[in-house]
Amino acid sequence: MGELESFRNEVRDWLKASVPESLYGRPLTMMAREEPEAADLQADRKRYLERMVERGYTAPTWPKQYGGGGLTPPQAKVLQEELGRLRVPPALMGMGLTMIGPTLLVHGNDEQKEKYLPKIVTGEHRWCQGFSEPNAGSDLASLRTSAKLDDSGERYVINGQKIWTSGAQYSNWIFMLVRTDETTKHQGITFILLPMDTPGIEVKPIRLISGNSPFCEVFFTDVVADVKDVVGGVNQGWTVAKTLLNFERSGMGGGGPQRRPGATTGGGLVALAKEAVGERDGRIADTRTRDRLASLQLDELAYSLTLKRSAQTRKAGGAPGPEISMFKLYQSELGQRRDELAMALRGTDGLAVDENEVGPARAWLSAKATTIYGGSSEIQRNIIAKRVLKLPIN
Amino acid sequence: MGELESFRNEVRDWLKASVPESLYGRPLTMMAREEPEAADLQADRKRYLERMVERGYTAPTWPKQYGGGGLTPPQAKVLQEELGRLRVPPALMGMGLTMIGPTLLVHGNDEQKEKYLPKIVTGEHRWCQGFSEPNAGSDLASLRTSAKLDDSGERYVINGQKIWTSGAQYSNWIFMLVRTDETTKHQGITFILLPMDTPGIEVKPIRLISGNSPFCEVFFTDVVADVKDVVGGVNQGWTVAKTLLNFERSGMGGGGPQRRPGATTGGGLVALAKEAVGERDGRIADTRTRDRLASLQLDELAYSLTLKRSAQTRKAGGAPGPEISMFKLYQSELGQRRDELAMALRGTDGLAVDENEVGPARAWLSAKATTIYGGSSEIQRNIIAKRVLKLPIN
Amino acid sequence: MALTLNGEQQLLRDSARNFVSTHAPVSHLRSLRDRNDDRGYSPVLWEQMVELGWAGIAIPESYGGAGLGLLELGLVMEECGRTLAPTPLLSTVLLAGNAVLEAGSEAQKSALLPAVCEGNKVMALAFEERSRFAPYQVACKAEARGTGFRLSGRKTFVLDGHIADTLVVTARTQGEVGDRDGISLFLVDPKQAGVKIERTTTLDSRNAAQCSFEAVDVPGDALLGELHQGADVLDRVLDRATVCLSAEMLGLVSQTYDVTLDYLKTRVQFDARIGSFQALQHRAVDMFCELELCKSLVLEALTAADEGRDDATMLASAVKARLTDASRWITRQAVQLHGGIGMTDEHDIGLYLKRGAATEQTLGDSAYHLDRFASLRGF
Amino acid sequence: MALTLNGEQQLLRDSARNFVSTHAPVSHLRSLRDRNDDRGYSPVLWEQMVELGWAGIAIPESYGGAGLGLLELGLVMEECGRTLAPTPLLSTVLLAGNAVLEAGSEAQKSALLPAVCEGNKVMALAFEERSRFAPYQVACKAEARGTGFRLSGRKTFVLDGHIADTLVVTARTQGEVGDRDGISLFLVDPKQAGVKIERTTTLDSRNAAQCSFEAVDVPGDALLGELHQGADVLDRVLDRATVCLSAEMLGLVSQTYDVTLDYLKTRVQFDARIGSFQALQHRAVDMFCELELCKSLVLEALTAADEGRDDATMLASAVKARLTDASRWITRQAVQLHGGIGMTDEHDIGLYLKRGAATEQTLGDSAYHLDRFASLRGF
Repeated sequence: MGELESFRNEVRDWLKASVPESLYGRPLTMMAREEPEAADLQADRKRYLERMVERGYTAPTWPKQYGGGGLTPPQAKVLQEELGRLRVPPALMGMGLTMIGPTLLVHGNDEQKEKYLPKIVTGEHRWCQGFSEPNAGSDLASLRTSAKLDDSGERYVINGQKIWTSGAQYSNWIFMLVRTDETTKHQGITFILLPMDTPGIEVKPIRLISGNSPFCEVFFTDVVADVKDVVGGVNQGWTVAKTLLNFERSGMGGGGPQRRPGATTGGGLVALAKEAVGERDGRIADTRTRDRLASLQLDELAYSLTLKRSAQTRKAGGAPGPEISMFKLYQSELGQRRDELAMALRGTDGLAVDENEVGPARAWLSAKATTIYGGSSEIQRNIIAKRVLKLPIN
Repeated sequence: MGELESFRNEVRDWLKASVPESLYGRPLTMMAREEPEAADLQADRKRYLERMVERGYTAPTWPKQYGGGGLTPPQAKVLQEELGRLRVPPALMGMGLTMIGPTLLVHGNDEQKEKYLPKIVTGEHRWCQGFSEPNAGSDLASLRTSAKLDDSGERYVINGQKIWTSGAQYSNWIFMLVRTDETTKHQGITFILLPMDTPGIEVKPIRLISGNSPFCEVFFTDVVADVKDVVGGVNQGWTVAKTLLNFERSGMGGGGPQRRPGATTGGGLVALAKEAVGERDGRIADTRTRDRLASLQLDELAYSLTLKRSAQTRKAGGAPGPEISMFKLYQSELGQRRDELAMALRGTDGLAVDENEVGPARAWLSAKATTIYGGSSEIQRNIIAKRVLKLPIN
Repeated sequence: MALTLNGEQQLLRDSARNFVSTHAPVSHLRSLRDRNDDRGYSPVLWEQMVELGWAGIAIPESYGGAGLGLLELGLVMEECGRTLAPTPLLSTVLLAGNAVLEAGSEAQKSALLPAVCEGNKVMALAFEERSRFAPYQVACKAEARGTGFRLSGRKTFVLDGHIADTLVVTARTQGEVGDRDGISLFLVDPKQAGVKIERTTTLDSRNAAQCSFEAVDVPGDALLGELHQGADVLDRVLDRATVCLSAEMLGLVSQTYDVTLDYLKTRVQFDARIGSFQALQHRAVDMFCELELCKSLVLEALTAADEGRDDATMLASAVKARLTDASRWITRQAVQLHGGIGMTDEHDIGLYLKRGAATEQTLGDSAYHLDRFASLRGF
Repeated sequence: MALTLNGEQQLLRDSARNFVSTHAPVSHLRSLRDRNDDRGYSPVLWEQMVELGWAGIAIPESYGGAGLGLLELGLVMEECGRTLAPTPLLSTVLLAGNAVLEAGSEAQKSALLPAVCEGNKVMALAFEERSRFAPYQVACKAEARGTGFRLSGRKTFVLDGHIADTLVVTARTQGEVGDRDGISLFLVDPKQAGVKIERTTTLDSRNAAQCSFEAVDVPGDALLGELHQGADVLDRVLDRATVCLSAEMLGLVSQTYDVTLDYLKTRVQFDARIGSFQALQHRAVDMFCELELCKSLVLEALTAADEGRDDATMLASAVKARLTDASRWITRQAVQLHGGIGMTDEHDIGLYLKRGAATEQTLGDSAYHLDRFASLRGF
């Protein structure tokens, strides 16, 4: 038996012993509407998290010294597969694990890694992202929220406004970009961390067209931050941000088709189509619908093979490069096509909305954001044109 | 009876008496390959032309003093309809009637109008267009062919090269754009006329991917032109050219679906589709093909209605405005779609080529030029963005 | 076959535009939505529209209307589309009202149409039973019973059904589900025993009801038009309603485009107005061209319907297929081009997206109409 | 299920690329065309390719081949696609040769395959009778006659048919036109009485023949594989040929893209390289992404065929549908982006457009394969 196989057996046994059975087959609840859960289920979730944390399995590939699992990428994949087999939700999710943690591993100093990573792993710190501003969307580097060093030279005073801060209302820490030099654009940006309970921070949820409010505006009035919490050096924030954005896009595009509440999955579409237009000889009765679905499935197949090929080609351990833009672009547009098709197949039934549930109409509306946030499709195309195709700049 | 109706009767009688019956139902031969015609048919064509010229009907709306018919636009339409009823080809075609003539009526001085228009009307002058150059295609105004005034101040000496000169090998006059000021771009261009037999002009046909050679390169070496043949003033050529280009585009987009040799017409496509994929209950058996054809026909319907609406809305007598770009754009792309569909429906049969005939494959290849010449689709979109939508310039 | 408006028509359109932009701007729809308004439109505003003559534009003068054409009604619908102004024009006038006008006896017409013109009656046409438009798929039955009929069955997506004073219901009196023959139309009082109406809210903040009929007895004179021949009426009514709905969609899509073009001209990113970026310019141009084509088709389809031309049905399907595709493309593009702000409920563009999505499905989607267009063109 | 090449495969690809770019660049095709070459490929060059082992790459060592996989042959095809190098690989190896390998008796295989590997034999598969790919639509008949068969019928689009030394012909021995059952394969000598072969030139300057068989008597051992069961062979052969043709198309489309990207980086208009215009940049990006997807599908389909996986057939249709659409889009875009110069015969891009168009129709267009893909996925 190979090493990996014995690791698999070990993990399998451990999971069986450690994951409360009540969590088997539980769907994700992140991003879905908050609904009260039974107290015993909550307790089981907590127990599950504690056990995963003990073994470093909430951040399986991070070094053990920061509370990670110290697993190799193939081992981490085994862990993920075994969790998938039990159909249990991840014990912990969020931007700490997927974005700021990996970025600190690249750009953080030892002190920062020691201070922050272990608290991400346990879920104590819940992070949100302060990047976009009302006039700095696609053109992120035009951001204006200012950080001025006070007389002591040890503190920044921050003033300004952020927008599209995902989950700000549930977070206790924020990583953000601030302007520390007004005389230059990209070279005047600094990446800094601070607690959300710092005086002067005000959070206001934004209601979206879907009716949900996953994003917030965050206002900063004379907010004081510690210079020790600058990551990657003063005026070096753009470099740090680019690393982080690639981790973000890789999360958006790298994970294969994502489950969104209310969205119709691939197999569900076939059933929906057969129901909507009928069957003939076991096939969708109408060529038009069949073609639309086939062309979507073909795209999904080609996309997932390309993800796989890219993973095999990419050098192990490296941060994702600009080609990740292609995945972000493709995955978001595929998802929207799937939702459009699902809406079309549901006909007038799909138009009904119910205040209390996340139906297909809401899922369709929510998905419209996927080609905008994390760098719009237009921005991704610009990035690929410039950095991958090396096309000239005007 | 209205005036127009009595005019119609008069025209109908006159045409019946004047058009040789041998020409009834004759297709266009312009643009098709030259094949020798019987001598008596040639004589009939000549007779027909002479009679049309006598009444000014080769240029129906031009003033009588220049050999035109002096007709109002509604009368000209009646003439066209009556010619259409007999299915006789136009007595005369070409850039003289459609492009340089109308342009001279706007920008020419009296002397020029008197000298050139009557010879266009009779067909004595056959014009070609010297606009594009190898490095001035979409960016026409970057042209380099130079015209320098000689010491007498009465002659220009022209040096340079033109390309994509349609029918240069059959023309005896050329209207062209030359650079008379190197220090500025659009303001340094002059519009000038000269005979093709002027010493120093060399014509070289260009073989296209379709195998045809409708275009030429034209080389100019110390070619002498008369300053009197400048149209619209020295360094004013860009203004004149814009007028002319709109007449050109209006010819490309304004005339409804154009017949091209070898191309499959609308009705032909339905028959082709029924043959290719079979019929069921009198309909094209396959929904996919039906949809493609229906969507093409719907576009053609919407396009022709829009042409009609535009004609009704446009003020009488005015030169066409930038909205004509839309028609050029749409017509060329529609035509290509039709050809692509025809190719697809013909399957492997459509791939065969025969040296001696203009089959569908050649027609398909020829049509690829329509979205390039006369300002590519990209240029038309730029024009609409700027002049119609008034979008900002970078 | 003019594709331009005459002076009176221009005047009507300008006055409609003026009225809706003053009295029924998008904020009007928004306030109805936010207070969960049960009717889905404002009776006060509707009264004013009725005073302007909108309810009776295309109804003959003998029944209290203005006796004008569908073109005029279409112009009003287009303007309502521009501000998403909710009215019962589609349900009451174009669907149920036209069914009465097309098929009704003198008595039925006299009883109902003047009330429609005066804005005193809301009507609804209950004809759909499936989630995809299929007007002959009628399983709802009407059995002769004495001098009257007994109705049983279910209807779905009945626009304004929950507030209708009178329903026009399609029911099968003969043949099988799917047959064109054997459908009949009945006038039904929704307050009658056995009628159950359940409102659903649609994502465009309008209403469509689920109706069920359990052994509902109606008198013989509730029959609207000839027995078994209801499909003829239905076809004419649906064609006309489809063309006017397309006119509304034209208004919606035009406004979406205008707002987006304006945003492209003002929003600054990368130190430039984003409308100077060529990729966005070309997209805007393609939308502009598409809208020009849509305008021509809407005018032609309205005119053909008014002139009773042979190609009116073909044009009805052509225009609905086209506007549906245009709406799908342009409203989605508009949200994308607005970026983050377009995703917020605060911005109007999302309301256009939602109303667009609803109209795309209403009275047949583009696949249905493109297929019908092909069929009417002989392939 | 690796989607990357191992060292040997990379070496093979590099050597193929090197060979075709040196010995069979586009100018080679051009010169064959301009002198109306009857064979459509250069025997001298083919001999060199044979020496490199290309003819026998995927043929077992026991018949003189290298015993490698379809992946290796696909890599060679891809490189040939890059320079439009004409070879009889498709006709002789992938179609007719594979039919012999799949279905032949030991005697048939020993008689034919070594000659194929040595480049001494051109073969062609005569199986199409319609202008649209439909391999079961076989009307051509073979009637038992004594110990042999008598063939009558017509075939179309027989690639390299006019120069084939041996034809593999599908004929109906049972059932009706369109039936999958009842098709048999026969080896036919084209010089035999009753066989008429007429060359047609295709727009990509290659050849496809019309063949007719008038009472052609063949002996019993001309039967290739089992009687009536030819469709099984045909399916496997066509799937494998389709995947390799798709690999060739990938080479063609990749080169088209490379040339176009290069043009965008060098052509100056409006005082800027045209590749700096955003609308063209975004189009180039979309082409780049599409090609990445195509590459993955080609590798996967070749691998699946080599591994004899269950999804190999589904992937064959997936890859042909995809490459056909990619070719249609990218070659058309390439001509458009080249502007006037792209319309001239002097520029190579037109040759890519033409070869693209031919491959799009060969072995089934995207409509055919998309439908088959759906069917194999259970809808």
